[in-house]
Amino acid sequence: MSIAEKTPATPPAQTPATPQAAARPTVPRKAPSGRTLLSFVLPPLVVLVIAVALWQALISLFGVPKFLVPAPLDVLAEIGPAIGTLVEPTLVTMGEAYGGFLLAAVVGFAVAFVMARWNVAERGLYPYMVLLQTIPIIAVAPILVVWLGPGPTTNTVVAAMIAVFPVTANTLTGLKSTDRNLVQLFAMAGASKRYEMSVLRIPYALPYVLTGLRIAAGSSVIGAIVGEFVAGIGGGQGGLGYVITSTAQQLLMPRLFLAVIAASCVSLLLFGLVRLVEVLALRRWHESAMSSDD
Amino acid sequence: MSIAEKTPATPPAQTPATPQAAARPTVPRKAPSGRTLLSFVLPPLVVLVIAVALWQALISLFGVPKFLVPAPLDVLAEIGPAIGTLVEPTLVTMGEAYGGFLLAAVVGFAVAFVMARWNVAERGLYPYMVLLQTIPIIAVAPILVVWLGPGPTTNTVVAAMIAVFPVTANTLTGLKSTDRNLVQLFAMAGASKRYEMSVLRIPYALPYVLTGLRIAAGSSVIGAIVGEFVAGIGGGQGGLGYVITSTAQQLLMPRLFLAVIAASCVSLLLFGLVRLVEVLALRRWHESAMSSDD
Amino acid sequence: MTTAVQADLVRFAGVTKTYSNGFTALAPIDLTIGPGKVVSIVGPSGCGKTTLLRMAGGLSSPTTGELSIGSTQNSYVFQDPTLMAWRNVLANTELVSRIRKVPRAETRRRAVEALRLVGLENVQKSLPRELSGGMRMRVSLARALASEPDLMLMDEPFAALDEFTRDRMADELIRLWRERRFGVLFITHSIREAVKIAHEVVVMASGPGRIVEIVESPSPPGTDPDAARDTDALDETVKYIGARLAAA
Amino acid sequence: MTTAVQADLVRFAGVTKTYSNGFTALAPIDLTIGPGKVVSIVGPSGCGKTTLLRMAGGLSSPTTGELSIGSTQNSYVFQDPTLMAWRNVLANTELVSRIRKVPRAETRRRAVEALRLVGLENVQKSLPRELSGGMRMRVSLARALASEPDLMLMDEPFAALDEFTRDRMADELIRLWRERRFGVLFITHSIREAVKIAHEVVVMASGPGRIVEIVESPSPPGTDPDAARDTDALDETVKYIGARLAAA
Amino acid sequence: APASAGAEPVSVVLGWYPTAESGGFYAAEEQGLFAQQGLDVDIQPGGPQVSQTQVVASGRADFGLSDATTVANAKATGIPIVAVAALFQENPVGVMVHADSGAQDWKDLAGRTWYVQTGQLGQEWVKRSQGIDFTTAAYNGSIATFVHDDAAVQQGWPTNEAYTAQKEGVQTRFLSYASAGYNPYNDVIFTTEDFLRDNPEKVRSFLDATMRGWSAYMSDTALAEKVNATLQQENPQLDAAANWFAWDAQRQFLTAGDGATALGAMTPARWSTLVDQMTQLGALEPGLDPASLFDTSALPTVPAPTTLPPAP
Ligand SMILES: Nc1ncnc2c1ncn2[C@@H]1O[C@H](COP(=O)(O)OP(=O)(O)OP(=O)(O)O)[C@@H](O)[C@H]1O
Ligand SMILES: Nc1ncnc2c1ncn2[C@@H]1O[C@H](COP(=O)(O)OP(=O)(O)OP(=O)(O)O)[C@@H](O)[C@H]1O
Ligand SMILES: Cc1ncc(C[n+]2csc(CCO)c2C)c(N)n1
Ligand SMILES: [Mg+2]
Ligand SMILES: [Mg+2]
Repeated sequence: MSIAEKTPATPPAQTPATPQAAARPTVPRKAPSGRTLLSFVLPPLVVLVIAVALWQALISLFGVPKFLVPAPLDVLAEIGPAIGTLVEPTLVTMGEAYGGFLLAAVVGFAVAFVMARWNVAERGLYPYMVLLQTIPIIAVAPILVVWLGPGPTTNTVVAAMIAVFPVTANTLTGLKSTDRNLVQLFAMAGASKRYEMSVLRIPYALPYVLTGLRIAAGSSVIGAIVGEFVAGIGGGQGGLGYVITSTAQQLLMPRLFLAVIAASCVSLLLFGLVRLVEVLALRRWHESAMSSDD
Repeated sequence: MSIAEKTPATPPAQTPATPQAAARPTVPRKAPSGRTLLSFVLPPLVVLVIAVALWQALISLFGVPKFLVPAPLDVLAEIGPAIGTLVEPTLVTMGEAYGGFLLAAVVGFAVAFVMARWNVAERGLYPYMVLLQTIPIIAVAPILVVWLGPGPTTNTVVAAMIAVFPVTANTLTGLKSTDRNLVQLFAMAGASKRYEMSVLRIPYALPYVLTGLRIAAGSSVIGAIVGEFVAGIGGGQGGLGYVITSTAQQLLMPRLFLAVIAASCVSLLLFGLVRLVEVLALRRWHESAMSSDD
Repeated sequence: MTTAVQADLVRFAGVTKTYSNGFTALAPIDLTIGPGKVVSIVGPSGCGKTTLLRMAGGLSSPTTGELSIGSTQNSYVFQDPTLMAWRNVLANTELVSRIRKVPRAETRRRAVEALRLVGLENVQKSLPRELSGGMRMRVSLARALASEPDLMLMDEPFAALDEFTRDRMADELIRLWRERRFGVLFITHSIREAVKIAHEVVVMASGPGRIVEIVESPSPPGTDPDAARDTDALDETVKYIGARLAAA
Repeated sequence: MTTAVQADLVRFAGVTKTYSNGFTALAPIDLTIGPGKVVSIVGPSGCGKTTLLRMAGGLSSPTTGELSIGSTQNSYVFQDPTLMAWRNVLANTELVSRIRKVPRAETRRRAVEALRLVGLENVQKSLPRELSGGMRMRVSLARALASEPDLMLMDEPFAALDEFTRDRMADELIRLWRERRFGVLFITHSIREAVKIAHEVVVMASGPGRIVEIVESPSPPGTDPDAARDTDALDETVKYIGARLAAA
Repeated sequence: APASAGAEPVSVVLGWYPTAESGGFYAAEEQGLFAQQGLDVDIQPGGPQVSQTQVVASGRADFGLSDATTVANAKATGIPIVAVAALFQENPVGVMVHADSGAQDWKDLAGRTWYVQTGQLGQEWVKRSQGIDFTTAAYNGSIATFVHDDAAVQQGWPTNEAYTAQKEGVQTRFLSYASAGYNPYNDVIFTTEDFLRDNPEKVRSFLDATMRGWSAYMSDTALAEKVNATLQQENPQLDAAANWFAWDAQRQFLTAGDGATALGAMTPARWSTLVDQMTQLGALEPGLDPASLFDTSALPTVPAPTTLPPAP
């Protein structure tokens, strides 16, 4: 049986694949999958340990002065004395950040909605959303303080201002990426724009919205802290922003670092909540959140 | 011909549709489409005019004091005297912001790439990216100043720090949303992970990346200004952050507003460039950038 | 009571379509779908069938020519399933009735009935990604059937189905048509199916996309409900259309 | 020179598949694809054909049972076109050869040849969204043909094509097979096509997905190159398989 | 605040978080001096970015604390506020250098990097009056860079930045702007013109209680201990030792010059000088009337304490 051979680059089909090498008997039953809790907790912990070790090593090796970067052990040792003064500020910042986050989520979503709904609104408003994002808080802080008074309300608004654009930008991209045939199907069935939005475009945009919220989770915390710089409330009511300013001024670095760590925890918690919603809402249908086998 | 009628809710198919009402003769030739330059320039201009008119009206009606919000006309009148002193700071801030933007784009992309490529990296690193986003600049400013000195280099880094997370978050979502069948096709053909990334996942993620860059465009400008607040140098080299702080201190509100407007222009320009890339890169294949008819 | 003269559902008069990349997908098309008429379209891949169907459904506008659409309630079965990934089978099927504010109970009844017709009554709660390709296409079909339109536009609705299911679906379609007499514009690659199902078969050719002939079916759906319709005439028409297609 | 005993390309031994939602798509499957064998699969929509094909291609792993894959270079034609939306037709077709680092000129030659086979030599520069559904599917087909695999896995590759194109594609596939003798596992809804093309036809049924019979084709592709293959035996086998399917 | 029935509410926004530099207000509160005057005083802390002039001008607070240049700037911009008392008679603000950096005098600071608050005039004055040049960089509230960089010039108060540097083991030399001839009152108490016109008695009683509070805070260590404990409570991150240091160090500035006979005193000469200097520096348009910037009509005469005991 003579067969025309014209496949030089790839091994011709006739070449026997050595069964030992190529045969790939698969595991009869799925091994416990990688989705265990440990596989989620371990990597960040490992990174943490490595980072802390590196941090200590760099300080020891290069003699980084303690007034610039405190040693991990100093920070650890500060926990005891500082914890009492950090709980209240952390709670205050948390309240402002989460409030700002919610506000940013609602407003950011609403603005994106309006822009997706009316093309003119998009063209008219988008530049000003970018602009809003660029306005330095210091320029509007006095206005806010005068209107809303110093304190949590102002800080919540500042947090929202900083966090709103990522939500808008991502939501808008999502709303506009919706499958065109589905959109036409809705139109043909006589769906109102409102119905099309709520039943089709919004669910479709959900993965995008959630990415925006991830970003907003961190932004709102930094926004709350920036607000606290501005609002000028001392003491526990001043939140972590107050603690950071005050400790920075006094070069109380271990305590400053603790305050920063507290701020990070506030944002990680919020971030974790967003992730949870993401996993719950998307895992059944969206690529980015689905398990790998099917 | 007797026909079983069992369609109560919708008008039965036999009902003649009145031709006058329902016939929809379409335009023989496409009218010049909505994509003219005017339709892009007009809406924001209209919004601008309305906003400025509202601004003036509110000030006149409620007697908003000028030390809080200057009247549009005052700002306009300030252009002449101020313009000479604003050009250099604007260019300085622009340099820092755009440098920071590029840095954030490159680093943010690279980090997302690594996280998409190695699952462990994502789990290990993502929390710290969130954390990085939450660190108040004031807490790291002294460290940066000691390392890099006060001025543009530090401010560029600050801009990048603030702008990096949106790029990472969006790119990662994009890289992970890639059509699973295409991924499997690449794997089956024996594509290296590197090849799969560059030829498949990255192009697929492009719309997401670009949304991230949109956000980063504004963030990097605000980052540069924040850098100038805390780690800048004085005088013209101090950028818009310097102008904003010193005019705020002197309560020169019209000039402060001009500086803010200059900052907005810096970010709008960058934003426009991102949009341009977006339109050029996506319009031929991605829903969010395609024209509506076909 | 005088019977009103029913308006045509769709009328193409010299309609052409050139896409924005400059490609002319359709040379002038003249075609009329009368009320309650079943018209099928056959033609080689890429000849412009989908383009024509989209225009009939108002999803795309002609480049030149006159297109009048007289139907008020269209259903469209896309060439791809086009389902909402986050909604289950039942919700996807109920979509159109929900949009049209049909009462809840009636909506449910129609959807369940349509799913039964396409043989998917057991997967009402499944999400699209949990279905096979053919099942997804059948959900899309059920969605159209449940919507009780006066014009049904179908783009190769049975292509992903096995021969038996396919024949059953075609029979169901005809049975429904007998009940409701909606208009149908139906793209298929099976010439036999095209002839069996329709009053008229539109035979298309490409280069540029055009109608080469409109063939009357020897066994239109209204005529002889339960008689065997696989007559010699049908065979002959199938052969004739095959030859027309091969020649073009 | 002694001929090496060629390893089987794929061997299923008691393989089952239960999806993560608990649905058992395949009851124990036993099936072997020998080297150079053309095996087609027919069965009702949703019976597990795609599930089986994906496992044969290593795209999905069995829940229980033994699956050995002996082939080294697989090509897979998905039930949907699965193209890169941002790459033109030519680039999509060249994909696999590019990945495998076939020299540029050879890559191009194979892609152009494959596009010619599927009748798309004129749209090399078009993007997928500018193509009709059937054209997209043909690009997917061309991509597989251009990759010169030792096992070709095809999931209803011709479903979106008109009858003539479909027959021509099937003939081209057989012609290529004669040249290269790769293994083929081929899902189709056309029983006649299944029988004409293959050495063996796997007849499946659902509830749960299983193989009810493996039927030898009376006209396997290797035997009689140019003789008319539409024999009575073929008709009979088609009828037999039809009956088997109807009974299951 | 133990608000007695019928007490009139009054609010004051501080220049910074509660520290020794605002101890007098808390002392007046502690001793019930405000209540005696029929006032219920709400003390609002300031912060790094709080704009006291805007807060007061818009009616969010009745009194504010800021330095004298801010009042001049505000007035020039048309904000109707007026200074009613000055706390620090001699402006403590200046710059510090590492003691071992070889710098003795202003001239030696030429060419170095000065970490100063953006928009302040002290550095501008030194530049002009000493004829030297240097680059400035933003002071962001942390002196870490200064501690690290032996050549750096750091703006600050001898009451706190100097203390922090010393705590970090850096011996510093402090050069006050006052010694270079730039000596605006720092932390003046101001209110709106309307408020002063409509409530002269309220202003007087507020200032009376405030000044007596300051006097007691400086001289009565037992009271100071109580007040500092309150400050600590209001401002928990405040370092107690640092606060005592500031308590001690600031008194010479509060009681300097006219302050000896009348705490809070202001003179037309000092305000004229400031207006002249600001005009020279281009921070003011020529023509601002110095007399419009302050009003001592409601300032009672409360002398500085005669003895200033050491910190306990
Ligand atoms: N990811 C999944 N999760 C759960 N169930 C699934 C999944 N994919 C497929 N199924 C189910 O498995 C069965 C077999 O699906 P498969 O796609 O293999 O069918 P098929 O024979 O290819 O059908 P068709 O001819 O319609 O393509 C179907 O009943 C389907 O509902
Ligand atoms: N959006 C588009 N832009 C440019 N050209 C297009 C577009 N859509 C379709 N075409 C071209 O128009 C022609 C007709 O396409 P159409 O989808 O109508 O074909 P079809 O008859 O439905 O084919 P099939 O049977 O393969 O689905 C094709 O040649 C295709 O390349
Ligand atoms: C009475 C008094 N007012 C202000 C400050 C704070 N301070 C000193 S330097 C500086 C600039 C950095 O933000 C600031 C705000 C203080 N310590 N004491
Ligand atoms: Mg089509
Ligand atoms: Mg399938």
